Amino acid sequence: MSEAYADRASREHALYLGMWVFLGSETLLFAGLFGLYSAYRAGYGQPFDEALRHNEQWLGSVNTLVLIVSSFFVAWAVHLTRNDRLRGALWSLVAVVALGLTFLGLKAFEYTHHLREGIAPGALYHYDLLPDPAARIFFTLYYFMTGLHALHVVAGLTVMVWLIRRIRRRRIDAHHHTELELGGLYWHLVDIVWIFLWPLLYLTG
Amino acid sequence: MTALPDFWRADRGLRSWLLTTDHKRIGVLFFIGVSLSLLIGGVFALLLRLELLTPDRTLFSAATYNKLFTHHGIVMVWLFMIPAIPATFGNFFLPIMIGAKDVAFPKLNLASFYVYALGAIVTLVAMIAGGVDTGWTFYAPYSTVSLGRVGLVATGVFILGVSSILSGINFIVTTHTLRARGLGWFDIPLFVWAIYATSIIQVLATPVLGLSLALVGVDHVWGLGLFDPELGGDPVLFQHLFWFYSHPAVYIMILPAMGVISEVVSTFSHNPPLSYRAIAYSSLGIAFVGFLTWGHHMFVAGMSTFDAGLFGILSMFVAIFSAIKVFTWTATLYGGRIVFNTPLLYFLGFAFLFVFGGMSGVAVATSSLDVHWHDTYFIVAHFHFIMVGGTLTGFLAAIHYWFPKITGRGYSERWGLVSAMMVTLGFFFTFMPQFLLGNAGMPRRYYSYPDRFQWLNVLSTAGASVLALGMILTVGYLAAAIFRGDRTGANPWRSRCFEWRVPSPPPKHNFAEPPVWQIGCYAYDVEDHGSDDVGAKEAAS
Amino acid sequence: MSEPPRPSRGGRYVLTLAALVALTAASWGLAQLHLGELGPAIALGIAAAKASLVALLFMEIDRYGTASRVVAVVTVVFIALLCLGTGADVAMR
Amino acid sequence: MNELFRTLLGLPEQASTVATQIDYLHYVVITTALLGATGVAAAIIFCLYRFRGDAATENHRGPSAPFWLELMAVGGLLGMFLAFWLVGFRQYMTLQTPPADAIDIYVIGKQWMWSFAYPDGTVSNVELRVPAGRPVRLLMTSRDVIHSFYVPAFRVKQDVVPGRMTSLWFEARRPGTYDILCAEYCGLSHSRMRGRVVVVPPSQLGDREGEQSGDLAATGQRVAAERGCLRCHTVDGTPHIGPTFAGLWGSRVPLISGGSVVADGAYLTESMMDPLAKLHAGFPPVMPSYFGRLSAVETAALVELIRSLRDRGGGDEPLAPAPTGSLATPTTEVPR
Repeated sequence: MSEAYADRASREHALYLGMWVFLGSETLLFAGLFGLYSAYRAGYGQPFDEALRHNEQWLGSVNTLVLIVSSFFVAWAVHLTRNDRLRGALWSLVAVVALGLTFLGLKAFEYTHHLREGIAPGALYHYDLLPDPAARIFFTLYYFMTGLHALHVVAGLTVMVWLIRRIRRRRIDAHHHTELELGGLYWHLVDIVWIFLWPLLYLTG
Repeated sequence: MTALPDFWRADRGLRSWLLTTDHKRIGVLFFIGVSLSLLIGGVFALLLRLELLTPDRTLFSAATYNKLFTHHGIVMVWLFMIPAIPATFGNFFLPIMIGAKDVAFPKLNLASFYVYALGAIVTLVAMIAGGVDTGWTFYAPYSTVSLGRVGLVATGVFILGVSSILSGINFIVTTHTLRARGLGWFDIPLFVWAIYATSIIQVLATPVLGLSLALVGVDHVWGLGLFDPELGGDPVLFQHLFWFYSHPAVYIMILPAMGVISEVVSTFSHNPPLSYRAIAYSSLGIAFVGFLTWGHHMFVAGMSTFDAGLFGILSMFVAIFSAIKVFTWTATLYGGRIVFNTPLLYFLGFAFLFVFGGMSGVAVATSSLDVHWHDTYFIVAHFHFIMVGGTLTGFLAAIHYWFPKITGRGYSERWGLVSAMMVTLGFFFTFMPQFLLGNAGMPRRYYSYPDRFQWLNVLSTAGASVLALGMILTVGYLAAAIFRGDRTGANPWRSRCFEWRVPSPPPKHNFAEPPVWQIGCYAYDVEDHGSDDVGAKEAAS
Repeated sequence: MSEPPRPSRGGRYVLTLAALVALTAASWGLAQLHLGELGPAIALGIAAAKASLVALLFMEIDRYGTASRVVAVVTVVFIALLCLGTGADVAMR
Repeated sequence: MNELFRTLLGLPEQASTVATQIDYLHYVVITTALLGATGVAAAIIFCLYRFRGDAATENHRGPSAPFWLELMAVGGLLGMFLAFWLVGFRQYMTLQTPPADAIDIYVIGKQWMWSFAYPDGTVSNVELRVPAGRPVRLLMTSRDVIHSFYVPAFRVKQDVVPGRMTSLWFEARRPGTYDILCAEYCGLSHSRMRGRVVVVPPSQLGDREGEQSGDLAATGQRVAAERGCLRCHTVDGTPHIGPTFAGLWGSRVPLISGGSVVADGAYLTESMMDPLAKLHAGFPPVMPSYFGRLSAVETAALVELIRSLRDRGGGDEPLAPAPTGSLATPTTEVPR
C-alpha cells in the first residue's frame, strides 16, 4: 500500500472498494456458463430436464446447507473479532475450513459416482440410460459450473487458512481486521454463486 | 520549492526500474511493451499486404497466410490496442491529473505489468511454436479441430485478460478514492473520465472472454465439446460469448483515444470543452450501452430474427454517444485561440476517419446491409478506420501531446506534421480501397481472390507502405528528440490541465505536498499574462 | 470497518442463518411438488432472496458505500443480459 | 443514377430481386456517412483557420451553444439511425422468409467445396443450376466447420452451421453466371472454396419441376444400388453381411468395442467414411471405406434413405430424435 493514503481509514475504504470491484469481476466469470445453461435449456427443453433430474438432489441440498452454515461462521468470526473474542473467531474459521472440506468431499463423491456411471464431460460421456445429446451437454455444463465453483472454494479455503494463521500470530484483532473482512466477502460470494447453482443443477428438473 | 529530481533520475539502476512501484515508470515499461507489440503486429500487417499483391501465391503458402492474419489480429488486439493508451498514458497521467502521489495499489500496478509481460511471452511463444490459424475470433468448431496451438494461445490471452482486469480495478479505485481535496467528479480532466469508463468495461467484460477462451482451449485439447455439434453443442453460442466481450472490447480500445482527443482539443484551442458533462456522461454511456449490442456481429450467423432486430436497434443507440463527443469537440474549437501543430493534425485525421468509420459501423448495423457486407473487406476497413484511424491516431496524438511532459524535451514540429500527414494519408489509401473491395464482395481472410479484385489490393498495399514509412519516420524523429530535443518548461502548450502544473518530467511522487487547485483544468478564461507556469502563479497565490 | 471496536450484536447473524436454512428447505420442498413451468422461476426467486440476505446481512453491503451496491447491481444485470441474449436467440430460432 | 452509384461504389450487378432495394439503402447510408465525415472535417478546418492564434491573443468567450441545439442535433441523428434500422430490418425480414412456392435445393458445405442436391435427385458439385424468375430456397448444412454461402451478385449470405439446417432464398432476375464465395473462415483453402450459380432460362429446366418430398431418399435408393451397399445391407429388416437399414435410424447400435451408440446422421456418415471406427457388434469387419468415393450429397441421400426406412420394422424402437433435436430445427420446417 502506497503512502498515497493519508490515514488508515481511507486506505481501508480503497481496499474494500477494490475488493467489491474484484468480486463483481469474479462473478462475471460465471456469467458465460449461466448464459450457455440458459441457451441450452431453452434449446433442448425436455431431454435437458430429464438429465437434470438424474442429479442427486439430497447431495446438492446438503452441500447448500454446508456452504450456508460456513458462510454464517465467517460472519460469526468477523463479529467475534469485533468484540475482541479472538479465540472464538479462530475456531469459527476452523469450522469454515472444515465445512469447506466437507463440501469438496461431497463434491468429489458425487463426481466419482457420476464417473463410475459413465457420466463424464464432453466426448468421454457414455451413459446409456440418457443417450440424448442434451444429457451430454447438461453434464458437461454441470462439470464446468461445479468445477469452476470448486476451484473458487479451494481458493477461499486457502484464504481462510491464511487468516487462521494471522489470527494465531496476533496480526488480526479488534482494531485491525481488514483482511478478515475481505476474506469473508470472498467466501460469501462463493456461497452466493452456489446458491444459484443449486436450483439450476439440482432442483428445477 | 526545492527542485525534486524527476522520476527518470530519482532512482538509478535496472533493479529500480524492474521493481518500481512508481506509476510513471510502470507507464513507461508498458509503453515499451506496447510499442514492441505495435512493431510486431505492423510487420505481420505488411506481410499480409505483400501477399495480397497477386490473386494467388505471392510470397508464402495459404497455411502461413492464415497464421499471419491470426497473429496480426491477436497481437494487435490484445497486446497493443487494449493496453495501448490506458496502461501507458492512463498509468502515467491518471494519478497526476487527480492530484495523487500514485495509484491506489502500486504493487498491484507492477503485478499487472508482469502479468501482461507473461501473457505476451506465452502468446508469442505459442505463435513461434506452431502458431494458430483460427483467426483472432477463435470461432468453434474450427478452433476445436484446428491443428494450431489453440490451447497455448488461449492461455496467453487469458493471462493478458487478467492483467487488463488488475489495471481496471486499480484505476477505478484510484479515481474514486485519491482525488485531491476539493476535486469533485466534474472537476477532473476528461481523460480521467475516459480511463475510468474504460476500466469499468475492462473489469466487467474481460472475465467472459477468459471463460470463452478457456472453453475453447479445453475443447481443443480434451474435446469437452460445449460447442461441438457432434456432441450436441451449438457453435453459434460461442459467438455469443465471444462477442459479449469483444464488442465492449472495441470500446476499451476507442474510449481512451477519445479521452486524449478531448485533452488535445481543449489545450490547443485554449478553450473549455463545449459541454464537460456531455463528454463525461457519453463516456459512461458508451461503457454501459456498449454491452447491449454484441448481436450485430451475428446477423448472418444463424441467430433468430428476433435477436437480429433487437440488437439492431440497440446498436443505433450506442452510436449516439460517439456523435455527441464529435459535435462537442468540433464546437470546442469554435471561438478558441488555436495553435496548430502535430497533435491537432492527428485530431483532424481522427475526426474524419473516426466519423466515417463510425458511420460505416452504423451502416453494417443496418441488418439488411450487413447481409451483403458481413465478413467482407468492408468490415475490415470499418474496424481499421476505428482502430487505426481512431485509437492509433489517438495514441500518436498522445505521444506528441505529452512528449514534453514525459521527457522534458520538445520534438521537431516540422517532422511531426510531415509524419502525421504521411500516416493519415497512408492509412486512407490503405483502407479506402478495402471499402470498395467489400462492396465488390471480396470476403475477409482470403489468401487467394478472384482477379477482378487485384487492382484495389495493389492500391491498398501501396497505401500500407506509405503508412509504414510514416510510422518509421515518427519513431526516428521522436527518438532523436529524446536526446537532442530542446528543453521545454513545465507548460509548453500553455494548457490549464493539471498535469501541466507539475514540472516536466514530473518528480517521483508528483507533488511535494497534496495540491490544492483553485484554477480549474479548463479555466481558459483566467488571465494568463504569458506567465510560463500557471502552477507557479497558483502556488504564489 | 475497523474503527475503534464497536461491539456488534451476534443475534442478527443467527437469525439470518435460520432464514437461509428455512428458505433452502422451502426451495427444496417446492421442487418436490414439480410445479412444471413455474418451478424454475420460483426456485430462482428463492435463490435471489437468499443471495440478497447473504449480501445484506453477512456481507453487510450497506456499510461499504454506494459503489459496492452499484457493482452488485451491475453484475447481476449483466449476467441476466447475457442469459437473456443467448437464451432468446436459441428459443426464438 | 442507380447505375452511376453502383459502378462508383464497385458493387456487383444487381442480379436478384432484392438487390436493388438493398443497394438504394446502401447509397443513402454511405452518402450520409461520407457527408457527415467531410462535414465534420470541413467544420474543423474552418475553425482551425478562423480562430488561429496563441494563448496570448485576447480572450474569446468560450463557445456556448444552447442545450436545445445539441439535443436537436443528437435527436435528429438518432431518428435517422432508427430510420436506417427500420428500412434495413424490413428488408432483412424479406431476406429471411422465403416465399412458399420456392424450389428447395439441399446444399452441403464441406471443407472447401459446395455440393447441391436437387429435388429430382440429381446432384452437382461447385455449380448450382437454378431457373431464372423462380424463387429458390437453399437448405444448407455443413459436414465439418462453419462456412458461409455468399453470392455477392444476389446480396445474400447465410452461415452454414454444422449440426443444424440454415436456409437462404433468392430469385435470380435473368440468366447469367454468378460467383459463390465462402465468407466464414473455414481453414486452409477457405479462399478456394468457390462455386458458380448458373441461372438458366426457366424453359430449359422444365423437367426440374418435380415434387420434392422423399426424392432425396429415392436418390439414396439409387446410390445404394449403384455403389453396392445393397449387396451387404438389406432394406427389408433381415440382417445380411451388414446390419439391415430398416429400423436402423435412431436405434441403439451395440458396438464390438463395448457400449453402444445411437444410429444418427453423424454415426452413419462416420461409418460410411470409417466403418471400423464404431463397428456394429455381431457383424464381420469387412465393410470398405467410402471416404472420397461418395460425394457429400450422395452421403446425405444414403442417410435420408436410412432415415426413411426407420419405421419398416426390424431393429428396436428409436430412443432419441435426430441429433439436431429441437435445438436445431431451423425457422422453416424441413420436409422429412
